[in-house]
Amino acid sequence: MPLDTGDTAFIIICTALVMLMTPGVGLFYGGMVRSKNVISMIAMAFISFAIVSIQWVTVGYTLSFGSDISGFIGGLDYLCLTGVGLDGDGIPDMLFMVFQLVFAGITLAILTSGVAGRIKLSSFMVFGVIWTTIVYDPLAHWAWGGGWAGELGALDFAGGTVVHISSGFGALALALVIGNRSGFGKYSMEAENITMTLLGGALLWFGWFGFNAGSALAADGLAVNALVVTNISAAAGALTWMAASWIKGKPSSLGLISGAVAGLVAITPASGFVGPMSAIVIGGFAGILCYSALLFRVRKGLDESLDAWAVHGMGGFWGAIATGIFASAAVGGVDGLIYGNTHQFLVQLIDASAAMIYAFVMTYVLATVIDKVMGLRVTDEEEYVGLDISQHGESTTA
Amino acid sequence: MPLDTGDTAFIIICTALVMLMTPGVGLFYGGMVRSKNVISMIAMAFISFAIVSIQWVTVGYTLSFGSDISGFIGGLDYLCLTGVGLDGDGIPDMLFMVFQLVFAGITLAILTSGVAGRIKLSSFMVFGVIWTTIVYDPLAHWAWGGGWAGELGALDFAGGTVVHISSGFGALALALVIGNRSGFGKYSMEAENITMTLLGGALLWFGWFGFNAGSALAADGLAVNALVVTNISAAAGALTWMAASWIKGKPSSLGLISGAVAGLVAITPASGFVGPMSAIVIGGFAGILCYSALLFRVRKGLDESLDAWAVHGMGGFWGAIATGIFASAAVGGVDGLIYGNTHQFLVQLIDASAAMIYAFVMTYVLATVIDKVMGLRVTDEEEYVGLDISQHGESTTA
Amino acid sequence: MPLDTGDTAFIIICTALVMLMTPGVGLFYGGMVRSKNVISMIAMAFISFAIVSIQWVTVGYTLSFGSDISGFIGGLDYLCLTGVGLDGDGIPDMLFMVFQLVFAGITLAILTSGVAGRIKLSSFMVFGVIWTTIVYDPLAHWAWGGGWAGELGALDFAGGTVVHISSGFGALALALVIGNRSGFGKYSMEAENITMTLLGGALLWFGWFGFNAGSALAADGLAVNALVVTNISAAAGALTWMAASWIKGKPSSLGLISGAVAGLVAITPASGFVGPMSAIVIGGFAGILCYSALLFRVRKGLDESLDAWAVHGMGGFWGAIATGIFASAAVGGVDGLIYGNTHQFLVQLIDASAAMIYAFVMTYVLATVIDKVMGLRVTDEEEYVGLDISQHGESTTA
Amino acid sequence: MKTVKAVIRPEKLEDVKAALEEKGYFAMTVTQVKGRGAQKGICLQYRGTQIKVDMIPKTEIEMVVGDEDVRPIIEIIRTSARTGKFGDGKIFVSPVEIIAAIRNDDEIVSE
Amino acid sequence: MKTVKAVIRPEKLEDVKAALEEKGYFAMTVTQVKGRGAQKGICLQYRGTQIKVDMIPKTEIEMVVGDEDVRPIIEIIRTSARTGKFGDGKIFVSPVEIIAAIRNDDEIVSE
Amino acid sequence: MKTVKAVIRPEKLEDVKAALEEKGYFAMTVTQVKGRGAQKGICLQYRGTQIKVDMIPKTEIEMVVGDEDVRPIIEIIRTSARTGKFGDGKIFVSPVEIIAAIRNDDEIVSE
Ligand SMILES: Nc1ncnc2c1ncn2[C@@H]1O[C@H](COP(=O)(O)OP(=O)(O)O)[C@@H](O)[C@H]1O
Ligand SMILES: Nc1ncnc2c1ncn2[C@@H]1O[C@H](COP(=O)(O)OP(=O)(O)O)[C@@H](O)[C@H]1O
Ligand SMILES: Nc1ncnc2c1ncn2[C@@H]1O[C@H](COP(=O)(O)OP(=O)(O)O)[C@@H](O)[C@H]1O
Repeated sequence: MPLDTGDTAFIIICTALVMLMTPGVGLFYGGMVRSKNVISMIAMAFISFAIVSIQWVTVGYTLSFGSDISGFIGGLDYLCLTGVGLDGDGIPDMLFMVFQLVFAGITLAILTSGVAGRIKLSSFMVFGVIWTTIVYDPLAHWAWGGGWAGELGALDFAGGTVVHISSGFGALALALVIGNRSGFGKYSMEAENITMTLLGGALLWFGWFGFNAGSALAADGLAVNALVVTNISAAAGALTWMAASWIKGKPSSLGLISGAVAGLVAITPASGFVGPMSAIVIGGFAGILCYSALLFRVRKGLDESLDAWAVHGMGGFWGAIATGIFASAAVGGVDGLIYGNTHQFLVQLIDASAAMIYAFVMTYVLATVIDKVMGLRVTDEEEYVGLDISQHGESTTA
Repeated sequence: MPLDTGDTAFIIICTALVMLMTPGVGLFYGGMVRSKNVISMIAMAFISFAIVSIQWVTVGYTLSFGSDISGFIGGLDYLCLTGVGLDGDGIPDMLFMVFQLVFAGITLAILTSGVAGRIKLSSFMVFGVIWTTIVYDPLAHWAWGGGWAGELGALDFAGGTVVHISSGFGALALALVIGNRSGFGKYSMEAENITMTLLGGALLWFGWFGFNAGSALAADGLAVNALVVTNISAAAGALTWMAASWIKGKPSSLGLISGAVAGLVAITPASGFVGPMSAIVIGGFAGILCYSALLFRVRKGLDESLDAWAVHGMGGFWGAIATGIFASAAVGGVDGLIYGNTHQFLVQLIDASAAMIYAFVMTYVLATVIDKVMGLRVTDEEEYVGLDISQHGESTTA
Repeated sequence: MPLDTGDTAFIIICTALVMLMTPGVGLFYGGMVRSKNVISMIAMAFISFAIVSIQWVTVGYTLSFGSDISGFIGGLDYLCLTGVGLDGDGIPDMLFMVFQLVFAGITLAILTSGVAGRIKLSSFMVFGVIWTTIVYDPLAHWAWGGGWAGELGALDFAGGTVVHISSGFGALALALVIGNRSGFGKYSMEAENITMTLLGGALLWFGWFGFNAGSALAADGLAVNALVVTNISAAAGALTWMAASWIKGKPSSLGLISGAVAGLVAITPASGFVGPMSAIVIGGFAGILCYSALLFRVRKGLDESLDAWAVHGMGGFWGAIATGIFASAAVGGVDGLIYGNTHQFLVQLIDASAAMIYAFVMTYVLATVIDKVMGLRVTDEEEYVGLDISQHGESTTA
Repeated sequence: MKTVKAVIRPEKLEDVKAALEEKGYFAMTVTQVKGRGAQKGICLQYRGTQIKVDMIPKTEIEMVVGDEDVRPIIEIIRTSARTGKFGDGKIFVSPVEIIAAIRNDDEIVSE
Repeated sequence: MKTVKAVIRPEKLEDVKAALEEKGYFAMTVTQVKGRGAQKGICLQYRGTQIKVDMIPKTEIEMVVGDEDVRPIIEIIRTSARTGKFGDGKIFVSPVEIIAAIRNDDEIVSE
Repeated sequence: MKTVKAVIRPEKLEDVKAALEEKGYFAMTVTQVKGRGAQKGICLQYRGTQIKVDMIPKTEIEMVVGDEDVRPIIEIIRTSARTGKFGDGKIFVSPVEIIAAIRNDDEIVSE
């Protein structure tokens, strides 16, 4: 198949949409911290994207998509993009490369949830480069690069395991290593700029269309299916989280937007495999599940500050399982549990669990090592004045 | 005609662009209320989008585009999207469905102008579901789904009547039923976050390219025409509103951006039918007309708070008429009044008037019923502390 | 070649992306001024876009792309878009027109850097119309409309000279004519809304994909190359500027985002001619060069307030030269200095210098004339209360 | 000299300013604050339970004036800021000993 | 009457409010401020050089109360706002001569 | 003890802080306010009509100090905040009776 201008146009624009999600994460997170850390959150999103951009074009892409080594990692065939051409099947190989780049970039940004308001910038940068190399790249290889999970038949349309389980459980591990923010649980750390979070959420919802529909790698019916179920799941998640929080008190806008993100996360692996009505169930349940996970996390006194674990980790896990439940051969060629395919359900369970354990353990070890070597956390004084001033020398209200 | 990747790519991305307009409306409106209601305005935009998303994929689409019943409404053929496929002519049927979904979503968001700072959230949600079902869906059917207006030959390229007249006059009716904000006219209720409104306006202008150009449903010359005239009309509206307000005092940035929106609204029904130079006239006049409508509204002491009526209602009405005046067979195959086609002009007038009356009356009745049944308005105390705290339990400055 | 739906879809969406960059510049700049001038900065971006939109469809396009007159300017063949059709080769001629329009719009917005917080709105509008006509239009003609620079073989893929050198050196000239802000150098004029600048930067990065990739005018391998190198250069610029500022103090987020913009500017002319690894060098060096230019500007006590000169002017100049150095026939058909083509290097030098001198001198003269005729600068009192109140009658904190 | 500090409803600021201006009182400093009075804020009925919203946004006006201006100013503020409902605010008067200009060396020192 | 003004850590506001409320002290006005104490702010070690961060965000509470309430309020604030580290803040007490309601004509004038 | 409250131009804050610091005066609380002086704000000529911009953003500095420090502080602020143009601001001095630390039980009570 020669290049197709429609497909190429589509994936270029989807790449742009997904790129915008990274600052979207920054704004989403930035609005939920105290104002002394808002610049830090947004800057970490940009920094994540910048360092992963360089990592990816040098070593990341080849480790993920180079020729398979033992089902675990890619070879160095594409080191520094050698051999990645401007032609290809349908879309240029180089376009596939950059579309994958923006996924790697946002994953690291999501992870900053676990260290909000207390990580040393320099340590974060070192951590980020290594994490992407030893956690993200293998996971991408497993699922999409010819690794064991893909071979096993695990389905992950747009990154439920690769992006969301990895960053969600990674954030959990990070939070455990770095410890709670000082004063956590003792005094209020409420969101100080909710409208910024809503704006970030809007950019996420928008960009997610590129994330999921673009994962079809062509402007075809499958992409359209992904688009439609993505939107439905987001809407359903927003409404159920809102409803659940309404029962307990007021329907906050933060609940609404968090529910939308939960729905978006959950549909991500499933979006090329399930139909619209299943999406209502997947997203609707995600809203309730992730909200419960959040409440559980708070009850446990664990400061995984911006709930990447509850939303991306648990939402991604549910999405992987849900793909095994609701997949319909009519959409993506594979049936799930409700059509009697228990095998697929088990494969999904294995894949999601493996990703979860790998991401959690590796992140925990890496964070611990970096903490020992260069210190992961700022000093008390620096934390007290906030990372904006202590790490960037800047402040929001001059 | 089989699927075309270029067209499919185009409409997927246009769908994303239009989706972004809904939070765009939220930000646009949110910046114009006092800061105690800003979360409420943005949240209502998201909620509009979420509930319409679910309404549309279950009943809305089929009521609008199911097989025609008496020219008034669609049948239930597509209930829960049964029979809406991933293939189609040029673009998948399912893509047409979701492109129409985002239009329905934003329409309800525009309507919140009339109830800013005083509506009960629960009542709004009930209202929203019913309004979309009994007002929006029939109007969409009339114009695009095989209903009487389309049969009559009424031209509405991208939703002048369906989206703008309906939401503008709907907002007027809502405002009349719910009543003015307490203290309206007595003390200042100035925009408290103009930069947020400007950002929202930017997203609207951006998304409107998808709204109008996408309405060609193909990436062709017609789409390009729509793109070009849309931009011209926005620019012209911005400049004339600004000029008009300059004569009366200072050229405010709110006037500038409102004028741009007025121009965008007015060109919406015309964008597939008129050429670039007509767009200067259409947009330029819209700026002045909508500004005058706003001044009239203020003089009448009517608190249609964020001027959906003045901008979308009057701008949409003008746009429908203007389509009948400036349409050129060279662009969209139909001539208008300036080319001697009085018939088309009259058809436009009938169509716009019917939409206006239908939207106004139905909204008025529906709002009144809901007011009787569950109460439309919050208590005085709730209004005084603001909807952010009273409806969402949140506040912008922690 | 008939119309191609993929290419057409692509350029329509790229046009939308570039459009969004103009308010992006407004937000980027708006966050860096004191809060009394923030509305003014954003409004000037919108106004730039609005007046250029009208200028372009009437005279600008034809002056740039009408049949060549002496290599200097285009003829009036396309006055008011006569003869610009909805068909064309690959993409409709009309689409090429509007894609060029959004470039002209943003260029004027960039220029407002030099007059931040002190220009009279009316004078700016007069200046803007004339500047676009006598500076931008000729430059666009030289490079892309059949003018001498294109004939000479100068390479400017997406507007390094036309957009960035012109606006950067134009801003310098403007700043010299209008003079420093009162109190400049004496008291702090720090950025008062850094998060807004970061948001603006995010929109710029996003839109720049459309700017550079779209300049291929087709959804092909060349567009993909532009996309990839654009992102790499932005990332490299962000990291080097940040590193350089880290050595001198703290790694500010403003440095990070300015570095990204520097990288984006520098790759602009080169993006269709160089490969990914060259992009690391081009962007990386741009970060350091533009940061040094900024420090130099500050040391000289020159209030080119928001560093259009340092970032766009110097970055654009470097990009033009770098194109002559790193161009690779494998990418865009032309070799540069590192492949032994000294000629191309010299051509680039001549072209960039000519654009620089033309833009600087013409802007200087024009600004001086307007200053004499109607006054360029507001009064001291107006400057003191800020342009938001004095020019727009508005304020950010009601 | 005295400083008259009034905590009022934000939406009444324009009225109060206008009323003061009319009687020739221009100089003032205004701050955005939040507050609660003895009524402990506002109670919203919510699903049976009451939700108390304390810390309502208020506007604080401070005017340093001669002793003889205190009474008239209090009356003007009362008239222009009153709605008669809880939350209208309070006026506090305290002593001031020196008023010094910055622009020049003008100074008033009380007795 | 006195005005008791306390500059505290922003994160302690909820605790202080709750503690005051418990003892029946509701009325207060709260302002967001920045400040530095005699310790000249916080010193961050940075690449060998010390960077001084002065102007730390603080919250100011102002309560106008009867003379007899001053001591108990000081104690409550001290207990609820203290961390024992630099930056805990200060309490200032000054005289107030008139408290006038706006809602009605209630007024208390000191001696 | 006294509280010295100065309303200055926001752009002069850094200068004033530096000047005070040099003489050993560190402790202060700073608030963003808006204000107008006896000049009724700034008049902008606009299409024949005059537009009055009152409520110009200002910065308020508050320092509680011993009686003997009042004069020197007034002079330092005057020197460092003066531009000689309208809008430079004012300094107000009022009595303070108690200064109590929160971090520990230190307290100064005036006579
Ligand atoms: N004793 C006080 N000390 C400080 N501030 C007070 C006091 N009493 C009232 N205020 C301020 O005045 C505002 C209005 O008070 P009041 O009219 O008593 O209102 P409410 O209806 O909330 O009781 C409060 O929000 C608070 O900011
Ligand atoms: N003498 C003073 N005058 C005005 N404000 C003061 C004074 N002393 C302390 N403050 C305020 O109290 C806050 C905390 O002061 P303190 O506990 O002394 O803190 P620090 O550790 O910064 O010295 C300061 O930030 C300042 O706002
Ligand atoms: N009598 C006063 N009471 C309260 N605040 C005052 C008084 N006089 C001046 N101010 C404050 O000081 C600021 C500057 O005052 P001034 O130098 O008189 O300025 P202007 O040029 O506006 O008259 C005012 O904006 C106001 O905040």
